[in-house]
Amino acid sequence: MGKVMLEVKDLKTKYITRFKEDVYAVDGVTLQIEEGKSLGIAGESGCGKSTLALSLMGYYFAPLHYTSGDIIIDGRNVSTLDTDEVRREVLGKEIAYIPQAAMNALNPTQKIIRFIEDVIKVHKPEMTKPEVYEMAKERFHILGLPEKVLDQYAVELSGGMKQRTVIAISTILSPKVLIADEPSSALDVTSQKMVIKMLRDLMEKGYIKSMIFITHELPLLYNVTDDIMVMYAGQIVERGSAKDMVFDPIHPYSKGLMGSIIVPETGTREHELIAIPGTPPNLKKPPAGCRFAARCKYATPECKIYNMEMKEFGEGRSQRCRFSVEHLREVYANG
Amino acid sequence: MKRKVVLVLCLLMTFSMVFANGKGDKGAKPEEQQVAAADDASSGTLPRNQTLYWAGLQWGSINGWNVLSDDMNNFNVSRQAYGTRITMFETLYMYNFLDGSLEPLLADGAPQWNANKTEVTVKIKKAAKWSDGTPVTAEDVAYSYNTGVKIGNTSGNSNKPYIAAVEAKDAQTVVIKAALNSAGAAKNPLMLDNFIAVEYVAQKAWIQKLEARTGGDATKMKTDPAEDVVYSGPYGPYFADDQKVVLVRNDNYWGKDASMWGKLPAPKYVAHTIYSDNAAGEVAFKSGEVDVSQQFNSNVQDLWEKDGLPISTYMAEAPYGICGSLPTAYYNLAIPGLDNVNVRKAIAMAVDYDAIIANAMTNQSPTFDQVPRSTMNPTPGEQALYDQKAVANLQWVGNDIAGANALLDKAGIKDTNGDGIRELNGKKLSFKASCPNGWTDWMAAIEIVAAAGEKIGIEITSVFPEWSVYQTVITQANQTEYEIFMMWSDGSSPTMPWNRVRQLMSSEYVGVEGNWSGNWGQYSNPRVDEIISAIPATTDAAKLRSLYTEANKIYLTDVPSFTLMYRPNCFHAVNESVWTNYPEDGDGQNIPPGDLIHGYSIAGLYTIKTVK
Amino acid sequence: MAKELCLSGKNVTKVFGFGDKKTVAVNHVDFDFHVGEFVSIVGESGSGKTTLAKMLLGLIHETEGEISFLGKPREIKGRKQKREYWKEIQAIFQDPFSSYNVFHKIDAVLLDCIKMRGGKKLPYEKKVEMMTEACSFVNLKFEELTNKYPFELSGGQMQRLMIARIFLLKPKILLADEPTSMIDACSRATILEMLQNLRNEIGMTIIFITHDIGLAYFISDTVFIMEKGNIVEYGPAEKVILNPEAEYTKRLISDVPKIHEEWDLSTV
Amino acid sequence: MKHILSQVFHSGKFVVGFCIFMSILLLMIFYPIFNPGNPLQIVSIGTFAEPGIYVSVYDAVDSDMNTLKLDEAPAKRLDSVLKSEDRVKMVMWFDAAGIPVDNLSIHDTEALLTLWEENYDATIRPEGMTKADRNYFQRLDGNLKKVIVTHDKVLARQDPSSSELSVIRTIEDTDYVNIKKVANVKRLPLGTDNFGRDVLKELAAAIKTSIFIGLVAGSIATLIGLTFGLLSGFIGGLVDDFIMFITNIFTVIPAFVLLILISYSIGQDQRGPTTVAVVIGLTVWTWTARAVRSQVISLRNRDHVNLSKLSGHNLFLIIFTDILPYIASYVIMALILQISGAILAEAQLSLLGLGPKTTEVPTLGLMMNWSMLYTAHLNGYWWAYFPVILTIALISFSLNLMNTGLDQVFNPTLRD
Repeated sequence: MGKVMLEVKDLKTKYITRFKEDVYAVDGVTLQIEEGKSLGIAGESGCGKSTLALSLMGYYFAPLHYTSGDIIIDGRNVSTLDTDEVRREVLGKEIAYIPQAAMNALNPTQKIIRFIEDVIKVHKPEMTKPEVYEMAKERFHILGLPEKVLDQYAVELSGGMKQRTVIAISTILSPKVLIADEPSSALDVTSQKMVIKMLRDLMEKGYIKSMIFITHELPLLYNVTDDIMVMYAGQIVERGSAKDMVFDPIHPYSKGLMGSIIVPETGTREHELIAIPGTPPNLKKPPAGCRFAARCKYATPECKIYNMEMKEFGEGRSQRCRFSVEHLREVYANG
Repeated sequence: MKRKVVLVLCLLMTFSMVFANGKGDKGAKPEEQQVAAADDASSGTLPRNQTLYWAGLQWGSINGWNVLSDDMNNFNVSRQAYGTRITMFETLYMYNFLDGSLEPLLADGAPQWNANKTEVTVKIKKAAKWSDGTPVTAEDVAYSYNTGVKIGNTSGNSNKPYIAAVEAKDAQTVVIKAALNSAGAAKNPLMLDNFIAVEYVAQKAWIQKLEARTGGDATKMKTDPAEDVVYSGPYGPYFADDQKVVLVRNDNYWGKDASMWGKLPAPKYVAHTIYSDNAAGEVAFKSGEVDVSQQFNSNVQDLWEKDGLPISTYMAEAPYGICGSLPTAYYNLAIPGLDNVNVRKAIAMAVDYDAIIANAMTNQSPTFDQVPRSTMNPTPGEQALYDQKAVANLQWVGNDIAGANALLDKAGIKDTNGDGIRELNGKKLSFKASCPNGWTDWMAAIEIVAAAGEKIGIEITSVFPEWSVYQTVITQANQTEYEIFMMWSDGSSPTMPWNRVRQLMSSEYVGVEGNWSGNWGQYSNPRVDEIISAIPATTDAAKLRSLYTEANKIYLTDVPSFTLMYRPNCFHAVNESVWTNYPEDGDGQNIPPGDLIHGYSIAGLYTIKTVK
Repeated sequence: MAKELCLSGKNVTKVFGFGDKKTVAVNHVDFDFHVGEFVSIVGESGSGKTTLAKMLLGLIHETEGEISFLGKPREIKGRKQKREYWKEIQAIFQDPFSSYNVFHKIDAVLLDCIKMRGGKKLPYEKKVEMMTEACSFVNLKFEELTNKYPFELSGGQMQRLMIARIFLLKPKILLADEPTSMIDACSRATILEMLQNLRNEIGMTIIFITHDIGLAYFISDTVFIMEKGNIVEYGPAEKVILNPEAEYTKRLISDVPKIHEEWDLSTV
Repeated sequence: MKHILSQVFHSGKFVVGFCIFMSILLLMIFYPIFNPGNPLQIVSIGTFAEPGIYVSVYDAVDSDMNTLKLDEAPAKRLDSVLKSEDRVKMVMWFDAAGIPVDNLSIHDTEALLTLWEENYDATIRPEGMTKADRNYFQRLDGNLKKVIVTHDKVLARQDPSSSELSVIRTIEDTDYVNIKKVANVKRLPLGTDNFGRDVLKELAAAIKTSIFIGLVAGSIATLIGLTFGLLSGFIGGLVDDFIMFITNIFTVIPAFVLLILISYSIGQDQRGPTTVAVVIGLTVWTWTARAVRSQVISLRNRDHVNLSKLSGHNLFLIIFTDILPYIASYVIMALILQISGAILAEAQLSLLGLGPKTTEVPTLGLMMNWSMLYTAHLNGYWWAYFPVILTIALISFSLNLMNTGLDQVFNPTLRD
């Protein structure tokens, strides 16, 4: 077991709406990532994936509020720091975050190198401009980005190039954890592939020590991350290695999710799609018992009463359903 | 140009009013600043206690000093019937509108008429000198007149029909010969009196210089700014721009001779700051930057009673001044309905003149109760010229709704269709009453006329066209656009009240295009014309009185127009912050309240003193 | 499945703008769609697939070329002709949230369809019956939906209701423009299943526009691949996806992550 | 609809704006009911009567009188004409007239008045005293004479034919009249204006006219803007180009300048409130047109519009059911702004003398215009213009506040 880069213990965060109602978007998430590993988070929209990503940074601003739990990055608990300290000491250096539409965040009137200078200025004020340029040039070279990009303006770049540039800028300080929230979903498939390759390179070359990758596209997750974690209604329902999760999902929700995978390869047409009826519950008033019970076709009345914790059941695997793994496997086998 | 300035100022004022959000005097800020700026720019050097400032006489910058011109727009060289302004150029006599008398100025002693009143001889004072030191001679008088006639300026044009010649008998003697009518009598001897009282005397040598310079071209002579002008008055040009006009005292002025004033006038400088509008002038007057104001200050008594300012008027009580003109509403007699005398009289009777006087004039006019309506000024001199008792039953004081209704009912002018408006010959009586836009006192008067109509079943709506439009319409002979409309009458002058009777009723103006003189309603009555031609030649007082009485009887019977208020010749309010001892009612000096500049009122310049 | 032609196009072209700003969105494409066929048009954004769809729907006019409907050149100049044409071709759009007039109740959408099918004068009970049937076709309960506003529904429900609308209208052709791209994977299956039901039970021709080549492969009989306004390859799904000929198709397939096969990242 | 309304009334800004506007409306509606009659009726002779309660003296002397023995009455009476600055000035007069004033305290009223009575002579013209000062002392003397002599006042009636006076009653300094017993008491909460009209009554009527002008102008502007915006945005193409060309022309020419020019050329006798409203409406629609157009363009591509087309709905049905409801909130907000803008425009125009024909109806601008022409702002007749300015400001403020409130409700991006 490698060094734990990121450890999250029972993290709870909530949104407070305009009408002063609480929305429990992240409700007791516990996870850890070791050095050199990547973790994928899957789930429907509205399950709290993106909120989790935001919460993990330890950087809270309205309407998102921290409730309880710890976020420990390489041994340092950042959840107790105030916003200013987080911005100064954690963001960019310890943890980097790439949101969905990151590429649109680039100010079109500035050259790319200026953004890098800005990032460095905060954390390494001693570096001179030529030094920064040298360092950026080297990093871009290694990541397969053309050097000339540094002297270009954001508007001159294509969408895929912009996204890759943003990732390169965000990771210029080699953060310990990279959180990528759907970094490629707005791109065409070719650009998407390039972004993924770049993330892989960053991991392999050790520029980032660990990564959390969030997407609703399961085939992508399968190809990018070591482990996959499925989230439902603000909670984790199952965790395991990517391969296990895709081919042997245990929790009925994971089962449904994996059953909806469609890829252009032999066998797809014969494969039967699994549909999950209904919608995720309203997190203003999360249901008692299993949160998935209302949509689960295997649920019994008891499911709606008993709330289960995560149970480990194999090498690095755990899940939340109150039924046993064997029972579930049997049920699935019988259709 | 002035309109634009007014517009801009209005906007400024709106903003200041809206944003200052409160105190009334805050709205005055822009003007105050403007005044301050003007002071800094041009005359920070004028010592305040040696300078007399006016307001309300000069709008816009001057065009020059040419006394022969009509459009110098210069308050120092312009002619006013009730007393020509004589700070710089002088007349033979000074007219005193208080009593109608003539005081000699350049002239020596009273004018000498010949027996049959066809010519008048005037002696020139020996002491009278031009600013270049040469004496003023009879030749100057004759040459000034002849040049006026030759180049056709207002002076020449208006006197030409009545004056046959102005001749210099010798250096000190000038004879003015009247034009004669077929009977061999003077056409109008009043015009000779007028001539010697209001026409300027210019230096012959200077006129000749001007002729040489312009080649005798009439237009050029009339437009020359005359920087090199020679004058006989106590003041000469000192400074002029678009902010201010300043004259400086000529300390060699001939008038310090014992035969005239015996001393120099008190102020070293006389100045007129050019204000953008009345409000600006009023602010300056209140703050003591102006000594003599010719502006209409509504509720002038507030200035001392409420604001406690050292301001006074000629009289301490209302009407505060001497009224000498009759702003009058004319009926357009070409309009069906208004050709009916009962309608005319009924409207005139129904109007609430007290409201007009209180409102439009803020009581700076005697009421028609105090001075019954006639063609006469409210001055005792003119009032004595007709028999009030003989016309008393014709005079109305106004606001007589019952009387007006009864008159209309009796005449059979009734509301037949029940819409509240009377009909005459099947046509409903509906008229438009108008006066120029922005002339607030007149506008208020017209509003009150309109309100009166409503009470007697005659629809009168008010319309306020711009002056530029208004003046072109009313001076047309056959206009039908304005039905009831206001115009002025001339102020006091030696030709009054004869000339006023003429302005109100003479048929000589009927059908005249570009009529600026009078009778805009196109009234015509042969008997009145006879009276008008008879009055000037009449010397017998009793005869004259009967003629005036008859004219008034006709005027009050036919009601071709109706006077809405009395109005001063000029407004005259003084601020005693710097100067005091201004002429006042009952001080025994007989100096008229003519802003110390018009005719004999200039005598006031010799009596004022600085405040200790 | 040699069937009669349903919709076909020859030289269909759409040009936007003039002069310098001229862009050819659809560039002289030919196609034949048959009755009862499930056709996918696959392309990335900017490939002209949506423009082609709008032309097929008659919402925009083609710049050049000819579209034939049921073997005859399509005549949709006048309003009446358009109305007739739209009885035969209907659409489902990408974004269910923008497909509804938020000011109208759900009933209005369905009643409108009944009216369009000439059922305006039917008694209300009959209409309810029809609506209930349509709803049950998409696994929705009309009693739960009636008198509700669209924003009270989830995206999946809205999209299903759109299909219910199609069920009521029963057009010959359904053009589905990325109907699942805004929907979560779990609900996607339901939508796809219902589209298949429409084809299988009513015999509708379905033209399915998508950027997801996997989805196209999964669901359709015939696949058209579009690149920059051109149709670069078409044919039966099995053939096009498993044995692509066009370079573009090959690249597209190789760029998509898979689960059984290795995803080769070295090709970029 | 209910939902929207309740949301709207949850917005604090809207509620404040609404309350202000409603109170103005209430004033407009109810004041004329309590105080009926022609708002343009001239009630006072003379300009600018001060705000206050006016008691008819004519009736008061005929009313039942009560005798009140109030010790402070004489002192009050005296104080009303003899202020401390008057006392100082009196001493100044004594000084100027050479009257010895040794040991005279200005607080010793009795001594002061005695000395004054003994010595004051209006005919004396002390050296260096201005006329204004002499007038002042004459007025003071007159006032003092009125109050220091406490003889009864005699009320007499004059026989019109013989001019003889017959005494009706005597009035003592202890006579009081209950204001309720006086037949004629006129309340003028805001005094009178330059014409002598009741300002508050006129204001209530002016608000009505101004709001009418606002509504008409706003409706016209909104109607034109909406029509143009809808056509331009929905039809597009050449129609769009043409309409936008016209809109741009109108945008480039400043609306107010255009307004001035049009108003000027119409001529005053044609300018009623309706004409002015129409003119204002015709010049300020561009903003609505542009806003609507951009909204419609983004709506035009929404799928529900396409779907509506596919359902065979015609253009007008689509515009009315699928476009208009979506932009209704914008249009209402634009309308509110237009109304407030039109009211301001009327005020500005009238202030320049280009407003509606005077004196048939009062408008807020005309009231300002008249008080300005009569230099009310220079002479401290605040009641003639300040309430008008305040009203204009409040109307405009409340409408804008309501608009901001609506904006918060309808435009979620502004929500916090």
